[in-house]
Amino acid sequence: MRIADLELDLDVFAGPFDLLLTLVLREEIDLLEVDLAEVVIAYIDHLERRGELDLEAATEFLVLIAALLELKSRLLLPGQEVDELIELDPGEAAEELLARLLDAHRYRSAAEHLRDRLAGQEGHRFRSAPLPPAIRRASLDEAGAVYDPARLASAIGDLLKIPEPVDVRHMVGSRVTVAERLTHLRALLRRGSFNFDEAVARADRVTVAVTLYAVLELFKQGELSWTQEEPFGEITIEPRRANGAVAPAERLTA
Amino acid sequence: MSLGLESTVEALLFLSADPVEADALAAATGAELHEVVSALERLREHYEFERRGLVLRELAGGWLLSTHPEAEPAARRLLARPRTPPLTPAQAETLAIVAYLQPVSRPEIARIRGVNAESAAATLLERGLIEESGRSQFGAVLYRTSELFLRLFGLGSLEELPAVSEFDPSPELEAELRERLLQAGEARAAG
Amino acid sequence: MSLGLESTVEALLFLSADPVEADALAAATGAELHEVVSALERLREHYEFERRGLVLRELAGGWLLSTHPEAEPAARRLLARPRTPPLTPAQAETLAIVAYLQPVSRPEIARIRGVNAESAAATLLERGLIEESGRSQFGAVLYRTSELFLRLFGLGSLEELPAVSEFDPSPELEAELRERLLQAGEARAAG
Repeated sequence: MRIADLELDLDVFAGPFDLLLTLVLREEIDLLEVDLAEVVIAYIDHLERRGELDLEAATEFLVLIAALLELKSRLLLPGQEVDELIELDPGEAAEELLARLLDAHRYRSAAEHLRDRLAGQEGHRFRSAPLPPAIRRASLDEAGAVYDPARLASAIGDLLKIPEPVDVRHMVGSRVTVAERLTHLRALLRRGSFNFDEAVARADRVTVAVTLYAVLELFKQGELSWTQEEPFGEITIEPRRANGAVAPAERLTA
Repeated sequence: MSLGLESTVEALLFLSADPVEADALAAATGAELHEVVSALERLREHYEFERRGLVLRELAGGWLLSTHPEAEPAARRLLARPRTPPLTPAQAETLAIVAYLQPVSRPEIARIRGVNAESAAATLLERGLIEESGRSQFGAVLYRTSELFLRLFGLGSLEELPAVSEFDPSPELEAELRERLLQAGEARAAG
Repeated sequence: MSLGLESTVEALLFLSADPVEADALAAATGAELHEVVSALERLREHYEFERRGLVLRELAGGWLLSTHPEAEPAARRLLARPRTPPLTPAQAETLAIVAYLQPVSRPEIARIRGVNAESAAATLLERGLIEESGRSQFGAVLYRTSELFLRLFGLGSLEELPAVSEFDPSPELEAELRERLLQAGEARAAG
């Protein structure tokens, strides 16, 4: 199958992958609204259904999705002029995608050449053996001072520098999973209502964010509801039944 | 009668693990450079015309002895290990990018390939085909190909690699990609 | 015409750093033992009568190629001079760690540098600047600097290594040098 024909069913778009690309490039769909992870998942599902990997198509897909991710992250990057933020010249973006594909093809052919070349050298082996002792022995007498010891001290000095701490916690895969937080929230819900701060007591920022996401998920599934009196105020969470009514047990504790 | 220049050069090359430049051979033997060059030529011809088990080759900027490829099956049986395991497609792609763009950082390689280059680069490093060459302005380690790369791929220098433009996709392929990327979707968008 | 037995044996001996038994050569080439023995004899005579730079010798239970003794002075001029190309940043870092912390294991070097130390350490070993010095309690090979290291850096002994304090950006820290290097390395790896 050609990547172009990959059928997608996303929140903002349903149709083949190439149409999505075109619409993004023509700015008829906002790249910021496209959940690229869903595209990847659709592709993986497709691979699983087919049960075999078409290397050519896979490479093309990876190059395109990586380029889209990069375009999108460029759009998301803070600190740039607002004009620049919304401006994605469709022509340029299209040329960039094409250039990526051409580059990927170019280096794949070059790789093919290298592999052939290596295979052609098969059989030319080189000798690797220590020098005879008679020749090795002479070397100490021939050795003069050619290196500067200060180089070593400065290298150690560089290694002793503790780099400025860079906060990259948001880039590390989170150690806490949504599933974990769902279990945690459901356990709390069984005991009645609680407030959000209790649910994330002593947790780090990533955990707080994932917990909030889990709250939204449970809300969507109708397992809880919440109230917040004022912005940045306390969030009180209470259990709901599947039909949307607050569970009786809840009223008692609340 | 003392050992001739051709035989002395043969002995020196036998002992050297790395390619040796003709200049260095001249300095070691006390002979003139042109004498060394013609001794090397005689040695190369001797191996070739007499069908000896050795081959004299100019690789990675110097002269180096290797075995005749026809001895390979016997060598494999004796040494019980392949000369160089073949490269996986990911390793070959990574190596090609390093060879043509050196010095190049891992993020750049990943950008071109569309996927992480971590494990391929680690294997190439471990096999000595690429090596570190300083750091980029952002602190990423830069890579270049090694002397071993030239040697194993039978290259005298990097200049012997075909120009990268030779691997440019054909105009037909480029048109097809463009079509696939842009026009096909346009047609659907219109239709 | 394929490569003759004599030449195949020549190639096999070229690849072997240690003496090879005739039996092993027979097994590798698929020839009969007596054929191998006479090929060895022809090879020995070829080197001798043609005054080649190589000599075939029978040693403790095996056959070994070595160089003609008359080539030794030239070999010493070519190879006895230590190879001292400028140190790459990776090599300088690795060598500094070994020099100041010795003995030190490769995993420790990698932890301090924040990247794999494999190829830099291999080059330093090969050039004789560092050498193995036993094993750590966890079985990792330990390194120390060599006598050649002292000569090439013009040092009488390790005590003459420059004090780190001059280059130390954090002299106020009380911890031992090793501890501080490891801490900084971990901070780098985390960053």
